[in-house]
Amino acid sequence: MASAPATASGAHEAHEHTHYTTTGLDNRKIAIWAFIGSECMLFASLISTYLVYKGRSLVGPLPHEAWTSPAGQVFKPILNMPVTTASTFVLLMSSLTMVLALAAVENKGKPGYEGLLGSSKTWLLATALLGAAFLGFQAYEFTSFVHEGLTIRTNLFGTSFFTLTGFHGTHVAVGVLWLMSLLFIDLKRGLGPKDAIIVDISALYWHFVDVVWIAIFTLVYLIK
Amino acid sequence: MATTTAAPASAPVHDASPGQTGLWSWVTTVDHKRIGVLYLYTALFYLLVGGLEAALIRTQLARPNLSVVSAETYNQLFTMHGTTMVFLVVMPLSAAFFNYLIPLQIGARDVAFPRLNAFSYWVYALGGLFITLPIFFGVAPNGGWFGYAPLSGPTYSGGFNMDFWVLGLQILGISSLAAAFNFITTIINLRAPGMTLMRMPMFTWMSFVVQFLVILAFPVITAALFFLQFDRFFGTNFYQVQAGGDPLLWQHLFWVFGHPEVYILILPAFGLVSEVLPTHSRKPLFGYNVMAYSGIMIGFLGFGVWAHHMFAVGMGPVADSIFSMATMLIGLPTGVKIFNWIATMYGGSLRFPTSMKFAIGLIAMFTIGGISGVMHSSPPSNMQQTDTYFVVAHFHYVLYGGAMMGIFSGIYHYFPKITGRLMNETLGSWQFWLNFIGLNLTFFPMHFSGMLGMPRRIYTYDAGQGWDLFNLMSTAGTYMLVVAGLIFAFNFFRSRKVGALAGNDPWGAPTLEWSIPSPPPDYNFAQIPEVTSRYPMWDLKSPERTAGLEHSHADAAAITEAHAVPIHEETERRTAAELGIPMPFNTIKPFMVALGIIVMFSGMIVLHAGKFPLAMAMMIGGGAFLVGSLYAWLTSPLE
Amino acid sequence: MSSDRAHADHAHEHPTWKQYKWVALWLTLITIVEVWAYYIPSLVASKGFVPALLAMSAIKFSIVVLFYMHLKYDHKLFKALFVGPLFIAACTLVAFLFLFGNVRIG
Amino acid sequence: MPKLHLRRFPTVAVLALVLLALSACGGDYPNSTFSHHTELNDGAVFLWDRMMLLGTIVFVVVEVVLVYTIFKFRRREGGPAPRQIQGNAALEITWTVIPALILVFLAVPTVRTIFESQRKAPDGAVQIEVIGHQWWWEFRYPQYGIVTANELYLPIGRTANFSLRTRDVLHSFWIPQMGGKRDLIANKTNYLWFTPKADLTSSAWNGACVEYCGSSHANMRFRAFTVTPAEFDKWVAHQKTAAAGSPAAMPAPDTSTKGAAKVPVKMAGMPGMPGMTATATPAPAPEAWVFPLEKMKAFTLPSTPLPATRFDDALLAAGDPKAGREIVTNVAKAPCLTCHNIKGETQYLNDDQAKGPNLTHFGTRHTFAAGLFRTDARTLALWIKNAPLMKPGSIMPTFGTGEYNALMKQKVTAGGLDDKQIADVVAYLLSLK
Ligand code: HEA
Ligand code: HEA
Ligand code: HEC
Ligand code: CUA
Ligand SMILES: [Cu+2]
Repeated sequence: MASAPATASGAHEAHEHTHYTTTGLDNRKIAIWAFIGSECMLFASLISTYLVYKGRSLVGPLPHEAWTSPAGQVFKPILNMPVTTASTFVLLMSSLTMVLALAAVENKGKPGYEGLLGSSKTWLLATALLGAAFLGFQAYEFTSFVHEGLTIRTNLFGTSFFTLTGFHGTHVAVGVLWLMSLLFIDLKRGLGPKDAIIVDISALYWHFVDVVWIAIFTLVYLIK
Repeated sequence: MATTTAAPASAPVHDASPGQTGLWSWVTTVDHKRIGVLYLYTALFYLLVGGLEAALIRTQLARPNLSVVSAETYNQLFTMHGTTMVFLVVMPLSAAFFNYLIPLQIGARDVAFPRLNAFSYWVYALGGLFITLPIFFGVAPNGGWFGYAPLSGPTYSGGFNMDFWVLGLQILGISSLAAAFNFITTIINLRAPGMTLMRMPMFTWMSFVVQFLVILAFPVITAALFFLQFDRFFGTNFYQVQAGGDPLLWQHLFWVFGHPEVYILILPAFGLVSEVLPTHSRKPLFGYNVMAYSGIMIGFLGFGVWAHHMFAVGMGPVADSIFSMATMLIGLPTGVKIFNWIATMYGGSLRFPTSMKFAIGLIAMFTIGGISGVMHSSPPSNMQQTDTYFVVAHFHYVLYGGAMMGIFSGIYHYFPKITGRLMNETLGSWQFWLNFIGLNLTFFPMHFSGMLGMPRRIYTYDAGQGWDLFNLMSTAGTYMLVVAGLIFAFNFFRSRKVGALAGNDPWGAPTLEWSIPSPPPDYNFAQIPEVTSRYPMWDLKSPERTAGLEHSHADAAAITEAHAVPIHEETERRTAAELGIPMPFNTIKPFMVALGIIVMFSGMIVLHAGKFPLAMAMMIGGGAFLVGSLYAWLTSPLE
Repeated sequence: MSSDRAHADHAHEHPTWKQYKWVALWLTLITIVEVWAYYIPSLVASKGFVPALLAMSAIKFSIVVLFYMHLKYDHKLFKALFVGPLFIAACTLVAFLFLFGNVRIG
Repeated sequence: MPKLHLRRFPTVAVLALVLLALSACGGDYPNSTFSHHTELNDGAVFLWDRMMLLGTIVFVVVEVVLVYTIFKFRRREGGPAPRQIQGNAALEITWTVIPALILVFLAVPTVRTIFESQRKAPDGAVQIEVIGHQWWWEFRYPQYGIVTANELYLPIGRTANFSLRTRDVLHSFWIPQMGGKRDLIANKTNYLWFTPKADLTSSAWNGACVEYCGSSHANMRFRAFTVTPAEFDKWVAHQKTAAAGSPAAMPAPDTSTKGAAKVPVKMAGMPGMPGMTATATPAPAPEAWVFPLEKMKAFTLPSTPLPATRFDDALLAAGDPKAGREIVTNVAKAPCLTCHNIKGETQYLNDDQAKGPNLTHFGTRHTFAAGLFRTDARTLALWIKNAPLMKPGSIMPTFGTGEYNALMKQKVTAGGLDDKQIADVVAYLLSLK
């Protein structure tokens, strides 16, 4: 018992043979929820900062307004709604594929989950790809902003905008890596109901990152 | 590195874990008790450092216009004194108790994530060095322990000093956060059958609240520090006034963290004395439920009062009033605690070993600090107090008279559990009285110097300002505290070798940790005890005391699943292998991950020094090392 | 706590594909409405614009949390672990907006 | 188990506290916050008294019950087993409600005082702009066009309305005896007002910076003079004028009896250099009025130790203000005017750009370098020679040839001033009456 073989199964603290727990819940799931609670405060700080500095930049470019520099250079409002709407949609859909991945793992082999619905590999891959697509949109957004004259140093808007969305993007990137490692395990040995927990916690993380984006999209992009 | 060399010496007198000796075993340990001991030694070492810094501060201030140290050195001293005491002494001392006690108190074999636990410690230990070592090269942080912008920013602190502070606090934050997730999970999920929340020992309760304060407060300072770090390293504008940045943003973010932080410092001490007082009064804790709820209340209210540190910044009358009243409210749950402790003793059969003296000392001294806290909370009056020695008096009464007294109480109380031997009571008594008198002599006069106009954070002051006598008294008191500290150190190390043997339960205490041998075997409980009331050990040894309590059994399924047995004293010492208890493997990986983090952060400093290739090498190398070690960690079996 | 055990173990029924579909649909619809409103100047200028946007994003937020993160069906402990911090975070954010004069009373 | 020492506990504590309280009442406390010199202070002291009363009650109750318990319930051989009490709801409610009531008695006057002290300043106030610099104070009286430093004049009986700003990091403005304290915050203007009460006599007070602001935070002090309205007017009238010896001051009619262009003027009242004489261009009317040095109590006169550097007194005595002016006002010779303004001399900077204190009437200020030193020739000479040596971190450069410049980390060679030149500069600065 003491030397159960390594299972190379991702984020594994507690181990295969289940220990007694008070609530019957998995330790890792409690930890991830506590972590998500903690992340609420992190993003609240970042979002507060962005909002506090809204409208306080001394120079442009600005998110929703055009701006003319003293030298006469004209800057368009910088936010690109069509692109961001697309990336928002992508991220929302990635949440859908994520729940499907979890359902597929949980119900592997059960009736109704034989075909595409039961293919955890497909859904994990889809989620990771959608996440990557979101990052692609963000990379595009960032570079075009830089070309239009907005860097992280330009003004308070640039500083707080890039930091907020950058932190979110970093979370997405970590999530993509996490999903890929799950996919890797799935390809190697297949994920089944007993692995549901490791997919579940990554899903919780993933959805949380999505939820944060829902807030950012409204507070940063939609409200002028 | 005094920590790692000192650490092995603390190996329990009769080691219960065969083969667990030598430096390597300490670097690779994942046993919560050994990690607790590591925390204890490291933090005591830093207490010595912080205390010496304080002694230098006080020496410089003994008389007007002295020049024992230069202005620049003084500024580094008080910054490092505050930072050290808060982040490297009191929090880790609390962590030492969290580690050592929580699993024992709730009847668990270890924490939920033992390796993560080792990781927390190593990040702390290495991060502590990161932030402390610069003082030997005269480049220690010098912006004050709350590093107000823009002084802490690139424009006004160009050198490395504040880099060490910003990065050092980030590192320490990682440690605290990781530990907090671990303990939250542990307390929720690893309680023995029958140990309901409302049966948890009060120390565990207070620790539970503290972990929530940590996970909610630390992200805020993490964000604030990232901003400062970006300003310093990447030229962003968060606190850059020339770009329109608002220095108050830093202040608000810092104190949203900073105020809960002070409860992070005090609640564990409250928990410790809540264990000591009933034990030595032979009476249960008075108003247990209210004690638990008031802890939650303090923690919750603690998030709504931060701006009382900013009454002088001109927030306007509405904000001033709201924060003022919210602050006053905190006096209520805290008062309940004070009164309930006294009521616990009232009608008891009191015995006064050193731990009890310190616990009573906490009640007496914290009250003074609490009252001056309430005095701060009235803005028009606070205008005369803020940034003067009156505030310094307040927070040392709550921190030294509260947190440190509580921790000393805990050390005397739990020393026998940790080492198997009792500390010497005569020396303890000396330490207590010197501490008690010294503390009042040091900090009481500060009320006067403050109200008589002495600002804080000044390295010198002019003669004839009416402060000379008070400062001299404070300095004299500090020397008493130094002597008390030395007595403590002597007692501590001596008792480890020659102290009287303690046995399982030297004090007649009520909670689970006293049912197992001292020091406990690595598996803690050979058999998980089933808990049927709040005071299991009294159930066993003096049932008349718990007769009035509600007793009930855990459900059968839980008992079977946990292989739990009725509460009993364990005296036999066998190895985990003999008992067939799976133990986590020792591993170096958490240490390696911590090391990777430190190397990465050091790379930032090198970057600031302009050595770009080296910096990149360190950051990429450290990062790769971190990721590799983490991968190895996650893919290797726990036990 | 022990009484929660039985229920916690495996009993929680997760939402199903049908619900997942609906949630996704709603998320899409609300997003479309939000972006549409963004392009109508008269709506943007109206008093109700900001509150409406906030309400809509709150709905999106909630349905993801309740269904996709299956908080609705999960152990109540998780609700507490999430809602408590979220509450404090939200209060802090609002307090900041007042303190920095982004929002004024009256 | 050792003997119990608890008997000492109350005695020692009480004794210590009483002794302290006594010592605090006896002495002379020039920066006490318990004065009643302004309405602002009345409010604070009222609240303080209230808190002191309530706090003392709470303190005494807690400590008395605690000490009683400790003595009463000590374990005795063969004593009865304690009764096992788990709690008592009525009691616990009581000791929540009573403190709550106590807090009401504190909260109500608190809120009232907050709103009172933060309302708009009454009309007719003297407007004073306070601008914090690392590590000195700039004071401006916009109504009178005065810019000065480190010494503040406040008319008795008239509200002083301060607007507070900073040029660099945060500082905090505080005159303990006048009450209140307000931070100086970048990108924000703060306000504070109070009225020195009419019963005050003309007197001097200490003020300080109370927000940590870097190396010389401890050295960022200032003086405040409360003066009668008549004295204030005289002071204002004089401070408005251009600097002595400046082209702007020149055309003024010569009112001296001898009719000569230059007369030796006794440098009255300059401590440290009794009887030193200097030539100065006769200042135009009005007559200078400054707070008399004799009236400054000891606690307002700095006794900051000076560096060991020696300076030749004879040289100082021979200092020539005219030669000094040549040096100071000629940026080719010394860069003084690239940081300092002297009204009437060529101006290189507007007031908002000047990095150093305005020196127009420097000679009328009793202290300099933010209240760190008394204005006397020897100290001033050392200052010009090597200011950062006397005030850690000071931005005022090192000028003495051969002196070690801590900022540049090298000795001053080119562009430095020799002792003779410094003596002239000092004579000039002191002549700026
Ligand atoms: C252990 C740490 C700790 C604790 C527990 C507290 C507790 C409290 N603190 Fe303190 N505080 C600090 C650590 C702590 N503080 C530090 C470090 C600083 C300075 C930071 C810096 O600037 O460097 C500070 C500064 C500080 C300030 C800002 C001062 C300033 O800079 O101007 C204020 C203002 O309101 C304040 C208030 C309070 C209050 C109201 C409490 C309350 O929680 C106290 C409650 C307790 C009691 C009131 C006593 C017991 C109660 C009774 C016996 C009941 C009856 C009582 C009444 C009816 C009043 N504190
Ligand atoms: C928990 C926190 C804590 C503790 C315990 C202390 C303890 C002490 N503090 Fe500290 N202090 C702070 C937190 C703390 N302080 C903070 C946050 C600040 C603000 C900093 C800032 O403004 O930025 C501050 C500032 C501060 C100042 C103001 C400086 C200034 O404004 O210019 C002064 C001045 O007297 C002071 C003095 C002391 C003294 C004399 C002690 C004494 O009580 C110390 C006594 C301890 C010892 C002498 C050590 C004894 C040794 C041992 C016990 C060894 C044991 C070792 C082994 C077994 C290995 N402190
Ligand atoms: C780089 C800018 C700079 C230059 C050049 C400079 N000073 Fe200064 N000076 C300062 C600053 C800043 C202070 C305030 C220092 C302090 O109190 O910390 C100061 C203070 C003084 C004071 C004291 C004023 C007071 O009221 O406290 C005098 C006198 C003085 N300077 C004279 C001179 C003379 C004479 C020269 C030229 C030889 C000179 N300064 C050149 C910046 C400068
Ligand atoms: Cu200016 Cu302190
Ligand atoms: Cu606080």
